Amino acid sequence: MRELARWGAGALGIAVLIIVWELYKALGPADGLVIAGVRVLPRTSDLAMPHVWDMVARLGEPVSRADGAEPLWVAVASAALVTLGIAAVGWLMGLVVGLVLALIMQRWRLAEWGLLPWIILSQTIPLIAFAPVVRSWGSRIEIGAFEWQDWMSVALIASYLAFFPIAVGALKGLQAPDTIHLELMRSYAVGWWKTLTALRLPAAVPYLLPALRLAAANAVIGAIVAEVSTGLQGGIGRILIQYAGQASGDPAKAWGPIFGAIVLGLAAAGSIALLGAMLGRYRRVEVGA
Amino acid sequence: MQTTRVIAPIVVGVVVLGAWQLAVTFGGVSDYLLPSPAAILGQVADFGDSMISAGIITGTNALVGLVLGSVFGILLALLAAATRLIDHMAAPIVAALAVIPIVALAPVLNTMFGADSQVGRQIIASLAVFVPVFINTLRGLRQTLPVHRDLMTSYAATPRQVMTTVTLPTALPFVFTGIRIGSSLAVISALVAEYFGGPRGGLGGLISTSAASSAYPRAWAYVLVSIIIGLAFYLVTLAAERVAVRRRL
Amino acid sequence: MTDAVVISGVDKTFETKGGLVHALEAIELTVSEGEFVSLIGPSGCGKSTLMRLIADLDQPTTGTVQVFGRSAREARIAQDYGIAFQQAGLLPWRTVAENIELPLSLHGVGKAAREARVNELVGLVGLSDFADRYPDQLSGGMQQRVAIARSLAEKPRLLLMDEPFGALDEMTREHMQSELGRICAETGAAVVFVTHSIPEAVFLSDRVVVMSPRPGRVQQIVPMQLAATSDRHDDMREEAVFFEMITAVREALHQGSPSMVRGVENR
Amino acid sequence: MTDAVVISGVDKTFETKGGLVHALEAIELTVSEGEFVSLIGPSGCGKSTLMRLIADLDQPTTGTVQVFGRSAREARIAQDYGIAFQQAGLLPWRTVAENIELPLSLHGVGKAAREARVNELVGLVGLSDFADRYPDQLSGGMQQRVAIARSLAEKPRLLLMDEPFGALDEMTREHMQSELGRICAETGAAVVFVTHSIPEAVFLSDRVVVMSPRPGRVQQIVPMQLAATSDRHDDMREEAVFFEMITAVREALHQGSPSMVRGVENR
Amino acid sequence: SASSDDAPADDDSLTPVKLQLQWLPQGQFAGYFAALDQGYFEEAGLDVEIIPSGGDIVPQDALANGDVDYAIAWVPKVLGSIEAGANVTNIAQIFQRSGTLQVAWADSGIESVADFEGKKIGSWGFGNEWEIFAAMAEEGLDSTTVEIITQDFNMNAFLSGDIDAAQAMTYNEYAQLLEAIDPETGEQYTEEDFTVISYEDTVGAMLQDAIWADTERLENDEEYQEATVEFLKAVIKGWIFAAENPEDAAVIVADNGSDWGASHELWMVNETNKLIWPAANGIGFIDQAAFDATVAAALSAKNETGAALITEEPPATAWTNEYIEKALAELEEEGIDIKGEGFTPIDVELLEGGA
Ligand SMILES: Nc1ncnc2c1ncn2[C@@H]1O[C@H](COP(=O)(O)OP(=O)(O)OP(=O)(O)O)[C@@H](O)[C@H]1O
Ligand SMILES: Nc1ncnc2c1ncn2[C@@H]1O[C@H](COP(=O)(O)OP(=O)(O)OP(=O)(O)O)[C@@H](O)[C@H]1O
Ligand SMILES: Cc1ncc(C[n+]2csc(CCO)c2C)c(N)n1
Ligand SMILES: [Mg+2]
Ligand SMILES: [Mg+2]
Repeated sequence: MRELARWGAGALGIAVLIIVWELYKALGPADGLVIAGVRVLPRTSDLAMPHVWDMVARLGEPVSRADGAEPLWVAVASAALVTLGIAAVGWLMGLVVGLVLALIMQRWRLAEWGLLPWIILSQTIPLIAFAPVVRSWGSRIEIGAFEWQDWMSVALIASYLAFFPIAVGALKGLQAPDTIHLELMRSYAVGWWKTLTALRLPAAVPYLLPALRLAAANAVIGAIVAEVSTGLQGGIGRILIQYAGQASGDPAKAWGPIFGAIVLGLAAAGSIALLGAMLGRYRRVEVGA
Repeated sequence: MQTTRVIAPIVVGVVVLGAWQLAVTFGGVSDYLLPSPAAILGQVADFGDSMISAGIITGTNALVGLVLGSVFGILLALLAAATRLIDHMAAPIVAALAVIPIVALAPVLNTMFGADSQVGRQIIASLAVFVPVFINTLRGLRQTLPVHRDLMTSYAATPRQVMTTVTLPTALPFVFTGIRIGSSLAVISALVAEYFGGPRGGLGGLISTSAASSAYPRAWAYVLVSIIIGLAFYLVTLAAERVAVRRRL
Repeated sequence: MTDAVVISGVDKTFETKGGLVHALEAIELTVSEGEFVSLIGPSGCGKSTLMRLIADLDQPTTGTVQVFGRSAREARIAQDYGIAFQQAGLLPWRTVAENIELPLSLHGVGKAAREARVNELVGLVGLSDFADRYPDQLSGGMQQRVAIARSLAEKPRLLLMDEPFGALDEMTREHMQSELGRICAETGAAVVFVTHSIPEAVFLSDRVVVMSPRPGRVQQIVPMQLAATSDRHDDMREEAVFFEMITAVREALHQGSPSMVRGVENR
Repeated sequence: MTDAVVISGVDKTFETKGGLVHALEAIELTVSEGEFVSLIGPSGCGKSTLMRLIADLDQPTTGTVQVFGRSAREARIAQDYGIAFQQAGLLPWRTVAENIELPLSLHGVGKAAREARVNELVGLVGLSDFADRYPDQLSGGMQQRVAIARSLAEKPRLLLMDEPFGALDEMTREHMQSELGRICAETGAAVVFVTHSIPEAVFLSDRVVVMSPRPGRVQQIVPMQLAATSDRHDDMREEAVFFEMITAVREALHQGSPSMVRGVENR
Repeated sequence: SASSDDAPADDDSLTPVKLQLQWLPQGQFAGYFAALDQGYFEEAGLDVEIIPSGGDIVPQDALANGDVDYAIAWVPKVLGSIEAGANVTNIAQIFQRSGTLQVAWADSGIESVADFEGKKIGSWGFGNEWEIFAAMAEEGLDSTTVEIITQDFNMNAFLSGDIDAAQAMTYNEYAQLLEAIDPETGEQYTEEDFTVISYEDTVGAMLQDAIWADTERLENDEEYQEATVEFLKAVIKGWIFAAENPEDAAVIVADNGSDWGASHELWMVNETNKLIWPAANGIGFIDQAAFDATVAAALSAKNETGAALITEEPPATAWTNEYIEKALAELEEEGIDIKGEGFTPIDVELLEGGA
């Protein structure tokens, strides 16, 4: 019941957003509100703000007028699935890298001091600056039957955004056990490894879950940006720029992949909730993200 | 101990940069794709003026975004903390904002607010800042200890007094955590938004322009400037957070 | 002379997810002016709840609570009482002096008057040298003293204290008890004091109210046959009459819960 | 028969930002097998530090600590002792049974043997019906009992307990003391028990070691003239000899810190 | 694909070749996709993989780094890369003319580059802006007197009035304008609504889509030399196919992942054909005068940071007609028309939204 009210309120929030959009579009000045040369409120033209119903209706219409063209939403959905797959790989890579870094930093204080500032700094480098480098280096990798695929570059770039919250969150989590628990382990005369598996990892779960959720959202964002950046076909990043290119003649179409990207991000982040449900016993004491 | 803490990252940095420089100078890694640190610094020197002016343009956008995003994040969090309905209504919208990539929004906002102004980019930066500030502020506003709340009730304090004496000071460190997280996001977002149109002269545009004609040392020099600005934003907000945590108001 | 607190026919039930919780039942209790009354009883028996009703931090389901002849709500708004909890509940961003003057500044007392009162109070609780410290620079006992000074700031005629020494170690605790006895004697305030400690209740009180396990009822009221509160000092703790009183309260308590069944005490 | 613990000439200093902290000085103490010894003293006098030295959680600056004839380190690695702290320190993601078997599974004890031992232990601490609960579903007293069961899991001949009942309310505490007395009698383990509570120390101990304020020294060792630990029961708390022993320990304590100066107790 | 029946069956005998495009698949690259689809590459003994690019992929870098064997890129951008150290050579100048326009509203009064002064002029950046700077330099204009605004992927900035004149390719963005609806009339815009400045008519004109190869391999790698000639022959045949069958070519491009509407795609192929055909010296032949003009413009233009695209003449290895001449000669022998003198573009009607 309370859950239902929550969803209801959420729906109401979206409804309000739609109403504000349409009301502003109907009543707002065509060229937006310009104060002292700065446009503080947007234009209301169909080009800038398509009607909500046009955006939704466009989803149901075919991508192009070619024979047998699939509906826009199908195109968006299948592109989203491609991106989801790539993002999932990126997320996994980020998970491995993040966990390994966190373990190293937990194990050696000096490593924490030496690495953590750089890990934080790494996130101030814009992705697009090194997307071509990644693709180029990747394309030279060929080990036996394994040949680097372009989507792997995208996954690698996605992992660059994904590893960060995991490294930081996992480190915090691994350092979370109380002294009393650590001393208990010492009193049992067990080493670092057993302390890790019996104590540190389980204790890290409540810190790890929000980090994994953030990483999932980041992986999707990173994958989309990398798709745009490297021009990978098939994913949502690709149709994002493609439809944006068509926005002058078909403004509503460009919103399709935007909605797709949002749903994709929510789905990725939401799937971590599932993981969280499976790890319920480790979350009996919950911590903030 | 304190000195090790400062020296350790510097050592790591020097080792990595040194290895990088050596790899390029002697190791057969082509200077073409991965320019050496020396080459990058050389470009910083050669294009100092344009680095500064580009840094100012992008930095200003980021700063405006940081301020706008923080203000709106805090205000909406105050509303959401006060009214459960607003909280629940905002939830899906905030969740969507948290996962939406800049590349998706940039073209749309440019059309809405005009490609000849910085407003679209500033809004993108503020959206990036809004999410962590809102989430953290809202969490902070809920941290008020029951004992403090009881105390205020026992003083028959007005809602306004409760807000200023207990609720806000308790939330303050959380607000600053949000702003700190938002600070480097603001710089990145403002920069990335430049890839998708608008006035030229910012770091993002110059990175892409340089890269397009393979002037990679110059492109990385602009990246370096962006890192410095991002770091500056981070450190300033971190300092503000430290002060806030220590003394709150 | 009106009584400090008159509780009559009070029942309190909480609605929770697990159903109704009957916390208090048919409470009748009067606290005279200047009297020190302790509430003691097993965990979960409703001591805190009862104190919160007096403070108007919660309202009874049935029955009435009167404080100095008016309703609890009016008394709260009139600032008839001062209150202190188990956690000191100091605002960490305020100094000792600023914490103590908190109620005064909330109620618009002028700066000069505030300063004078704070000076008096830090002296009273023996923290004159610590007025400019922040709470995290104080020991637990010192923090609790600040909280007590704060509860005294507006010279209330009634003090409500919910296990104020619960978080302190036993030796600090004994020391604080003596201090509190002295302070109460000096201010002449009535006190409703919640505690788990029998010696503490005995040492401080004029009367000890022993409550039964949930639903909390007044099981027995044990009057203390000791010197006037103001005359009690540490040596008394080794006197035979002290031990007698302890035994009396102990027995009253155990009478309510004859067999403490293993593993089922309330949290 | 070797003694359980032999401490000789132990000094302990800590290096801190504020300079050297002299925590323990010239400690000499022997605990016989099966003996129950309590450490009592003002906050910060080094009780926990001393216990941590025995447990090899920290090392003395000078002097030696022997446990059952070997070094503290060897004793720890040989799992000669069980330990319990003020906080129960249960792992929240493990059930009661899983918490109790933690040391066993860490040391590679087989599943069947583990189950049998856990069964015994939950029975011993009276939690048979709660084996599958998680710690957050238990009251503080029940959690502490789980911690005690855990400390007993490997049948240690020495139990180290640092204020294990410090976080409990007085009534639960009394109850737990009785339980602990019974369990110790059943297992025959020697116990080093840190506490702040004089009645607790008196009720449980064969000998009470009273320590002086920092730097912690052994001020006086008070032998308890009471029935054997195994024979003590709740009624004893109302007996005259109990109060006498309390007074004896109180006086030993106050002798060490004649004037508790206001506002300077250690945190 | 359509006619691979008669192609050599044995896949292993084919030489693998990677071709890097400079943008997403679209009509601009119709000839390459046609060559692939029609089996011309296979006939030439090549197994060609066409690699599209995105926002940040620089085709000549992919080539210089050895990621690919050939790349399509605009000459001026590559000149910059060559100065930065890329060792690549232009082996075929497919587009003989510049397709860049600057489009203004008909009533804006902007009729020539000189009129840019004080105006907001759109450009894509990404190295596509050099023609503008070069043309402006001739008129004594630079970024201090003209405000340059980066356009994004569409023409909305122009349609909304944010910029006074937009950069547009004849084959793409100009069509986007003609497909858009004029909110005042409810109808599509027409050519009369705009004034169009073609950079081909200015000194800023620079050579555009060319095929680039790895200089070092051209010098040392005999197989690569042979493959290059074969590759060029197949590409030429592809472009001839596109010239003769624009409708089919448009469909082929669409099948290869282009998502434009049919009319827009056809327009693109048709306009691209116009930039290639007729080819006075044969398709792909590099006209030294045109190349020198491009170099001269690249030396003169300075962007807003004061950086010039290049500071010195490119090395002689920057271009060679050796391979295209060979390819053209062999094809001519087969009786194929390599100049397209009779080429006539078709008329394409752009539908709303390019549908
Ligand atoms: N806000 C509330 N909502 C629901 N139940 C409550 C609430 N406050 C108290 N209770 C329940 O009422 C009963 C009495 O609680 P109360 O806190 O007054 O006990 P107490 O005697 O102070 O216990 P303790 O000694 O542990 O402090 C308990 O069972 C408690 O769980
Ligand atoms: N790791 C440490 N580093 C520095 N000083 C320490 C450390 N551990 C303990 N001390 C200091 O040593 C002294 C003794 O501490 P200890 O914890 O043993 O006291 P205690 O008797 O257990 O006190 P309490 O009753 O408060 O638990 C204190 O002054 C304490 O501050
Ligand atoms: C990020 C980005 N890069 C280039 C263009 C422009 N553009 C698209 S196709 C084409 C011709 C060359 O292929 C040009 C110049 C753009 N709109 N966005
Ligand atoms: Mg209570
Ligand atoms: Mg201790």
